Amino acid sequence: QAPRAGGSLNLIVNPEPPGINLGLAKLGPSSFVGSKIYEGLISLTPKLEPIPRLAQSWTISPDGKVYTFKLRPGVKWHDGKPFTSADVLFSFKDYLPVTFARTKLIMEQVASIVAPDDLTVVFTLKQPYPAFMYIFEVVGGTIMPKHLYEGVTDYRTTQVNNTIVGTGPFKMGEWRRGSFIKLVKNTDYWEKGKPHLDNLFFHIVPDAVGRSIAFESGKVDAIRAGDVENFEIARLAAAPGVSLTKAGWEFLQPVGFLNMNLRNKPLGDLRFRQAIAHAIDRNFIIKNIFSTFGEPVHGAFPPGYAFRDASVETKYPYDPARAKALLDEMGLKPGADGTRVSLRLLPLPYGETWQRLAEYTRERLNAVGIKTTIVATDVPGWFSRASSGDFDLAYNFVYLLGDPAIGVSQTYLSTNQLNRGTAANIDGYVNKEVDALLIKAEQETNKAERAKLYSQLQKTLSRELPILWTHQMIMPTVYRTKVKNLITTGQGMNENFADVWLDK
Amino acid sequence: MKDLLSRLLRQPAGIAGATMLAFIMLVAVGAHWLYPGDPWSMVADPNLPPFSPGYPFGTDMLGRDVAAGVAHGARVSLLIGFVATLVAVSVGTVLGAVAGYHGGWVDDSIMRFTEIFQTIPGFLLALLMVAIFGPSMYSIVGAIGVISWPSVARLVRAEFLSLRTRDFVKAAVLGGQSDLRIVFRQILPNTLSPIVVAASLMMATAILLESAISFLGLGDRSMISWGFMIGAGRTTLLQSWWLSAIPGAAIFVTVLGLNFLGDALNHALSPRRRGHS
Amino acid sequence: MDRFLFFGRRCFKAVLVILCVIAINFALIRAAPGDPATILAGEAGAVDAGFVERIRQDYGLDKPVPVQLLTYMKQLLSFELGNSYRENRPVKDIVLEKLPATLLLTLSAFVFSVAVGVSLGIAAARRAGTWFDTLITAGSLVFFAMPLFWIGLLAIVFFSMKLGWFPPYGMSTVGADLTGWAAIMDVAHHLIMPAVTLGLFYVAIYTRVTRAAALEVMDQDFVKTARAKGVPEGRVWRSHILRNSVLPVITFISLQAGHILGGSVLIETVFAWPGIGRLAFDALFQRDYNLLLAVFFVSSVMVVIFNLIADLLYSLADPRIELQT
Amino acid sequence: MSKEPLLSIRTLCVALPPGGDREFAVEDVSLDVRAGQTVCVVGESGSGKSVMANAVMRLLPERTLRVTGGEIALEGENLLALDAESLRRMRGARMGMIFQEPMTALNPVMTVGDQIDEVLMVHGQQDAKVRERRVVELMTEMSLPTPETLRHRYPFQLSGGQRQRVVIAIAMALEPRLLIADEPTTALDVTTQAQILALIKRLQATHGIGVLFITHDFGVVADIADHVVVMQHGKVVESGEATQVLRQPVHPYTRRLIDAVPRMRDAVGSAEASSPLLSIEQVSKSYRSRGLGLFGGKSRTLALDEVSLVIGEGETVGLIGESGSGKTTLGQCVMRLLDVDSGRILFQGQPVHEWHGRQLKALRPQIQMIFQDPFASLNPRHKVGRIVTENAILCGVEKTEADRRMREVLKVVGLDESVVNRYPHEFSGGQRQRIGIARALVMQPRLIVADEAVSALDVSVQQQVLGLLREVRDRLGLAMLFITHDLRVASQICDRIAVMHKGRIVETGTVQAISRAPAHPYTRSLFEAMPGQAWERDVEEAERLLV
Ligand SMILES: Nc1ncnc2c1ncn2[C@@H]1O[C@H](COP(=O)(O)OP(=O)(O)OP(=O)(O)O)[C@@H](O)[C@H]1O
Ligand SMILES: Nc1ncnc2c1ncn2[C@@H]1O[C@H](COP(=O)(O)OP(=O)(O)OP(=O)(O)O)[C@@H](O)[C@H]1O
Ligand SMILES: [Mg+2]
Ligand SMILES: [Mg+2]
Ligand code: NI
Repeated sequence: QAPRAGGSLNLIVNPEPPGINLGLAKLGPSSFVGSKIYEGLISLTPKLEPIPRLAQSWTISPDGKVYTFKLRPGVKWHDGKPFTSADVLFSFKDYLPVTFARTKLIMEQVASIVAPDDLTVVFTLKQPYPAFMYIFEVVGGTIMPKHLYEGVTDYRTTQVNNTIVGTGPFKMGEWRRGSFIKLVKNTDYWEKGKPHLDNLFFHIVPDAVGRSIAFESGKVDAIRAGDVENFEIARLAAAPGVSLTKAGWEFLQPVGFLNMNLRNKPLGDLRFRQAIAHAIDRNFIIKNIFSTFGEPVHGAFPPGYAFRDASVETKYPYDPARAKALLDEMGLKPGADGTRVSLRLLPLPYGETWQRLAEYTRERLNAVGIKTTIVATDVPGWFSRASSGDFDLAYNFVYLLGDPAIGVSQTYLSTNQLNRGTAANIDGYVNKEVDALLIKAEQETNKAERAKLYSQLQKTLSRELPILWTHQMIMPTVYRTKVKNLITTGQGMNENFADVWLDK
Repeated sequence: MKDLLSRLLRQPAGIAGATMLAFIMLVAVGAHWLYPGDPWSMVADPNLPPFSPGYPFGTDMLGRDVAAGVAHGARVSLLIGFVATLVAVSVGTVLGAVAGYHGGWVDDSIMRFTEIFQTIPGFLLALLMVAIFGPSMYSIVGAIGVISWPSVARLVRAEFLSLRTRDFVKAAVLGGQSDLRIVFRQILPNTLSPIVVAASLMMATAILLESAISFLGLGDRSMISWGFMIGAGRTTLLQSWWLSAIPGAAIFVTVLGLNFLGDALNHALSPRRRGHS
Repeated sequence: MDRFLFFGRRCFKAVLVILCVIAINFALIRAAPGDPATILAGEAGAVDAGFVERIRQDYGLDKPVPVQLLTYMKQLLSFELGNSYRENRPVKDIVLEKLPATLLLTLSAFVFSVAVGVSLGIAAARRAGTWFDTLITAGSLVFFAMPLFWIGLLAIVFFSMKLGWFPPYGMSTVGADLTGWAAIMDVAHHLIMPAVTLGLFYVAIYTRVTRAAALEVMDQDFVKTARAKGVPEGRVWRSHILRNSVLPVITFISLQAGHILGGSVLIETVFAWPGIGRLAFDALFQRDYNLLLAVFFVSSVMVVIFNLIADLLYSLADPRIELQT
Repeated sequence: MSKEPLLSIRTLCVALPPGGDREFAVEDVSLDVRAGQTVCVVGESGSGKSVMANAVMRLLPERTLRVTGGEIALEGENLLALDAESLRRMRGARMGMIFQEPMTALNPVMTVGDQIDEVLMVHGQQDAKVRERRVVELMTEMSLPTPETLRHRYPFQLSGGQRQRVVIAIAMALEPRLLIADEPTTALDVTTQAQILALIKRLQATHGIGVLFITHDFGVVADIADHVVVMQHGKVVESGEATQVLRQPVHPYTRRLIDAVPRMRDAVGSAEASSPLLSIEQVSKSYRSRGLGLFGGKSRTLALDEVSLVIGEGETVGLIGESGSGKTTLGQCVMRLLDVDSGRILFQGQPVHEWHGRQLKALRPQIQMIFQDPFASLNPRHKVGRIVTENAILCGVEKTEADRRMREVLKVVGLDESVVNRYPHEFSGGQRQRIGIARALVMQPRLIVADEAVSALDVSVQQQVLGLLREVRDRLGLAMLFITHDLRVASQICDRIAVMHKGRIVETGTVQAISRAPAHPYTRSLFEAMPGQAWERDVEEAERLLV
C-alpha cells in the first residue's frame, strides 16, 4: 500500500514538557516531541542495529577504538543553514557534555574528536567501548546547530535554547502552553517525499481520565504507554479500528525494581533480602497491578536484553512460608502484634499504579511480619530521599538503554553511590568483584568474552540480591489502525515519524 | 441545651442532618466491629462489582473490600475533618477574641496577619504545606487548619467587637473582673453559637479539602480515608466507577448532613426565630 | 478625592501584605524537601559528582535563605520575577501566557455563580417556607456537598462522552485554526463546562447568603414603607429588597476570591484548562521556585485587586460605607 | 365635621399564631376616624396597637398574622376585600403611614429625594420634571432645609428629625385622606418631637385629613388628640373624647396608665447641702475618630468640655440633656470606664482619675452602675444567681456572705428567691432591671450611676422602678448620678439636676428652681418642648379645686 500524503496526527504528550529543545531536555515528553525535530547520527532497529540518519555510513576500526562517520550531504537546518561536521563536533565536544550528564560521562572515554572535512567525523576512544554506538541515537546524541550558539558561553541557561532549530522532518509550529504543541512538515527534509504528514499535534491533558477520554472520543490517534492507566488499555484497544502494539521500547527497555538500602539494618543481611523476595508475588503484581503488561524478572538482565543468561539466575518464587523461615533463622522473631521489624517504604510517585504496587508490597510484607510504613512524598521529595539514601525500601525503575555498559553498570558500581541521581547505586551495594566485572566487560570488544563476563555478573547479582527486580515493564501503545508505520524501529514513539502516514 | 435539641429536631433540615450524621458516625464507630481487621488487606478477587456476594460495594484493583474501606475511611475522614476544624477554630477563636476585645494596634496587627493568610490562595498554600511536610495525616490536618482559621478569626472578632460594647461587659469591668476572665467567661460563651455553626460547615469543607488534596495525589497512603479512596479510584472512573462513586457518595452524605445540621443550628440559635421557619 | 486617598492607602497596605505573602511563601517553598537541582539531577537519571552543586551555584541556591530572599525582593522591586529553572524562560512570560485563561475561567465561574446564586436566593426568600424554598436551598447544597473534581469528572463523562454536547478538555479545538468570531465561540464552547462546574460550587454559597440577607431585609421597616407607598410588589423586590440584600453578598465575594483561585487548580486539572492554577501545581512539584513564587505573587495581587473592586462596589452599593482601610 | 367616618374599623380580629401568649393580637376592635380628626391609640407595649394599624394598611405578614373577622372601611370601601392591585393604588394615594424608627423606615441605599419621587412615580406621574418639582415642594412644606441639595442625600446623612420629615413627606405626597402614624416620635428627642407634632398638626389643619396616631406617651396624647382609644391585651378598654378620657378615665387600666405618667409637680428636689462624695473638676474628654487621608489624619470630637459637678453623700443628681450632649461620657468617666483627658475626679477626696490596676480594682465596688437596656446588661448565658454575686465574690466577698447579701438585696428589689436559678430571658423588662439593680447593690456601693436606667421601660414599669430606686437610695443612703433625657422622670427622683448641652453643663439647680426660671436658652427650649404641659396644668388646677 502506497503511503498517502497529508493529514494531521494527533498525539498526547504527558506531562507537558518543560522544553522541546532535545539537546537540553532529555525527559520522556521532551524526547517524544523533540525527536521529530532533531536527529541523531543514527537510529536503531528493533534488534538495536544502527540505521543511518544524519550519518550515511560509518566504520569502526578493528581494535574498536576509532569510529569514523560519513555524514549525509545536502542536509539543511530548519533555518536554511547547511548541516556539516562542525555541528557534530560542536554537539559532542561543547554542547552535550554541559547539558547531559550521560554524554559527559561517556565523553570521558573519548581521546579526540576531529572533522577531517565537512562530511566526516572521527571519534577516537582511549580504550575500546563496544556500547559506544548507542550514544548516537537522537536522544542521547542530539545534533545541535552550531551556528546559533556562536558567542554563547553558558549552554545550559542561554536564551538561544528557546530557538528550536533541528534537521528533522518536522519543524516547530506553535506551542500553546497548557493546550498543545503543533509541529509542521519540514518541506525541505533531506529525504525527498517525506514526511507524509502535514502536522503533528501533541495535546496536553493533565488528567489520566481526560486522556483516556481524549482517545476514546477520537480527539487523538495514539496514546503512549503511561498516558492512561494500564487497566484502561484493554478496553481502549478493544474498540473497532484500534490496534495495540508492545513494540518500540527495545532501546529503553524499562525494568521495575525495589531498591533496598543495604546500609540500613537488617537490609544488609542477604537472608532478609531473600525473605522480602519470597514474600512478594511477582505474578500478582504483573496481573493485577500492571494489568498483565509486564514479565517477571529474576536478575539484572531482563528477557530480550543483551547478554542475558537466565540459566545462572537464582530464582525467588513467591513463598511466604520460606520468607518467614528465613526471618526466623535470622533471629527476627515476631513480637506480640506479629511485627518482627519495621521498615519505611518509599513509593514511586508516578501515578496510581506505582502507589498501588507500594500498597500491595506493604500488605505482603506485613503478612510475613515486616511492618512496613509507606512514606508518601511528591516527586522532588522522592528524588531527594532516594538519591541521598534516606529510605529503607524504594520502588524505582530504570531504562536499560540497549547495552549493560550504559544501562546496568551505574546501578551496581560501588563508586557510583549517593547524590548521583536515582539510577545510581543508591542501595550502597559494595562488591569489588562486581565492580571489576563491570569495568572489564565495558571495554571487552569480543562479544563472546563479554557475554561470559556478564554471565558471571548476573550469577553474582541474582545471588546477592542487592536489588529486588520485580518485573520488566511492557509498554503498550494504543493507536488507530489508520495510522500507518507508527512504530517501526527500536526507538518506538521517539522515532522521527518521517514514515508515518494516515490511511483514509 | 435540651431546648436547643428539641428546636433543632423540630426542623426538617435538623432531622435530616442529624440522621445522616448519626448514621455515618455509627458506621465510623462500628467499623472495627463491622469489618474487623485491616481494611487494606486483599481479601477477594480484584474488581468485583457492587452487590457481589459478600462484598456489597465490590472490591478494588487489589481485591480490597470497598465496604470495609468506606467504613474505616469514615473514621479517618471524620477525624481529619474534626481535628482540622478544631485546629482552625482554636487558633481563629483566640486570635479573633484578642483582636476584637483588645482593639487598637493589637487588632490592627492581628487583622493584617489574618489578611496575609487570606490573600494567599488557600488551596495552593495547603498543597505547598503538604508537599513540604510530606503527605501525611498530620500535614493534611495542619494545612487545612492553617487555611481555615482566618475566617473563624474574622467571625469571632466581629462578634467580640459587638459584644464588648454590650452593657454586661461593662458590668463585669465595673465588678473588677480581669480582661482574661471577661474574654473567656463573659464574652466567649456568647459567641459560641456562631462558632458552632461555622465549625459544622467548616468540618464539611475540611472533608472536601482532604479529598481534593488526595485527588491531586498528595493523600496519606497509610490511612484509608474517603478522599484517598476517591483519589485512588478516580482513574478507574470509566472502568470501575464504584471505586470512586461510593466514597464520593459517603462524602456527599456527610457534607450534606453537616450543612443541614449547620443550617438547622443557625436557625435554632438565632434570636430572630419568629416568622420564617 | 476620598476615593483617591482610599486607593493610595489601600495600595500601600496591599503592597506590604503582598511582600509578607512573598516572604512567607519564599520560606515555605525553601522548606520543602528537594530543590530545582535535585530535580534536574533526578530526572537526568545518571549524573556525575558535583553536577548538583554546579546547578545550585548557577541559580544562587547555595547561599543562605535570607540572602536569597533579599536578592529576590530586590529583583521584585524592579519588577523582575526571574527565570523559570525548568523552562529556562522569564517566569513573567510564562505566567502572563496563562493568566488570561484563569481570569476567563474564574471570572465566568464567578459571574455565573453570583448571577444564579443571587437569583435563586431571592426567589427562595420570596417564597420562604414553601416547598419551593426548600427545593432551592437543598438543591443548591447538592453541588456544594460534592467534591468539585468529582462533579467535573461526571460532567465530562456525561456531557462529553455520552451526549457529546461539550468538548471534554482544553480551551480550544486543537488544530482547528479558527479566527475571529468562530474562535471566540470555540473558546466559549470549551469554557461552559469548567466554568459552570467551578461556579456550581459557589452557587450554593451565594444562594444562602442572598436568601438570608433578603429574609432579614424583608422584615425591615423600609420595605413596609415601600409597600405603604403603594409600590408594586415586583418593584419592592427589585429596588428595595434586592439592592439591600446584595450587600452581604459583596462582602462574601471578597472573601471568596482566594478560594475560587484554589478551586481553579482542580478544575484546570480535570478539564485540561491551561491556566495558572495548574501551572502552580506543576511548578510546586518541580520546585520551580521562581515560577511558583510568581504564581503566588500574581494570585495574591489578583485577590487584592478583587477585594479592592469588591470594596469599591460595596461603597457604591451602600452609601453608608465610608471607604476605610 | 362630617358624619360619615373616613376610616371605620368594626369588630376587627387578628389571630396570633398558635403558641403565642394569647389567641388574638387584636380582638373585637372598633373605632372611627373622621376627616380632620386625630384619634390617638394608647396602650402598653404589646397591646396590639401596631397590629391594628398594619391591618388597616393590609401590611400584616399574612402567614403569621391573619385577620379573622371584622371590617375595615376607608371612605366606605371595604379594604379587606380589595385585590392586590386596587390595594396598591389605595396605599400611598388615599392612606399613608409613618413608622416609629425614622432610620429604618427609609431605604438606606436610596437618596431621600428618590424615595419621595418613587411614591409619585408608582402612582402614575410619569413626567420626571413634574415629579421633581413636587418633591422639592413637599420637602419645603415639611420645613426641610435646602431641599434642592438635601434630596440628593442618603437617609444616614440626615438627622433623626429630618428623616422623620422625609417619611411624612412620603406619606403626604399624594395628599391622602388618612394618615396613620405608629409612634412617629418615640425615637426622637423632645425638641424634635415637638417640631414633628406641630408639623402633623399643621398638615391636618391645612389638608383636613384624618389621623390615626399611635403612642404610649400621654403627654403627646394630651397635646394632639381629639379622640382617645385605650387598648389592653388586644382589646379596646376605653374610648372617648380626649378631654373626657384624660380627665375622667373610667376603666381601671386607663386610670393606672394615667397615674403612672410622671408629673413635674411631684418633684422631690431638695437643695440640702451635704459633704461632697464625688467632685468632678474641669473634666474634658475627647474622642478620636480615624479619618481619611493617606496616613490617617485623625479628627476629634470634644464630648466633655471642662465639666465640673459635685455630688454630695446621699444626694441624687440628675444629668439632663439632648442626645449626644455628653451625658454617657461623663458617667463613664466617673465610673472609670474611660480615662479623662484633663481635669480631676475626686471620690471621697481621692484622685481616682489617676488610679489604675489594683487601686482601681479596690475602687470598683464603691461605684456601681445601672444600665439603660436591662437585657443587654445581663449576660444571657449566666443564671441570675451568678450574675448578681459573681462580681462581689471576685472582689473578695465570701461565697456565703455574697449569697446572704444577694438574698437580702433580692428582697429589697422585690424579687423572689427562686429567681437565682433562671436565665435573664425568662424575665420581663421590669424584672430584669431589678436584677440589674440587685447586682449593683450587692456590691454595697457608695455611688450609683444610672444611665437612662428607666428609658427603655414602659410607663407603668418605669414608675415602679423609679419608686424602687427612691426607696433603696433612701434606705441605704446612696448617692446617685441619674442620667436621663426626660425632665419629668428626673423630677421624680433628683435632688438637683444639671443640664448638659454640647459637652458643657449649662445650668444646675433643683428641678423646681430651674423649671420656674430657666437661665440658659437651651434649658428654656427643653422645658417648652415637653409635651402635655397644658394637660398637666389643667389636672393640677382640677386637683386644687377638688381640695
Ligand atoms: N409578625 C408577628 N408575628 C407574630 N406575632 C406578632 C407579630 N407582630 C406582633 N406580634 C404580636 O402581636 C401582639 C401585638 O403586638 P403589637 O406590635 O401590635 O404591639 P404594640 O401595641 O404595637 O406594642 P409596642 O408599643 O411595643 O409597639 C404582641 O403580642 C406581639 O408579640
Ligand atoms: N466611642 C466613641 N467614639 C467617638 N465618639 C464618641 C464615642 N462615644 C461618644 N462619642 C461622641 O461623643 C459625644 C457625646 O456622646 P455621649 O454618648 O456621651 O452622649 P449622650 O449625652 O450620652 O447621648 P445619648 O442621649 O444619645 O445617650 C457625641 O457627639 C458622640 O457622638
Ligand atoms: Mg408597636
Ligand atoms: Mg447616652
Ligand atoms: Ni366633621
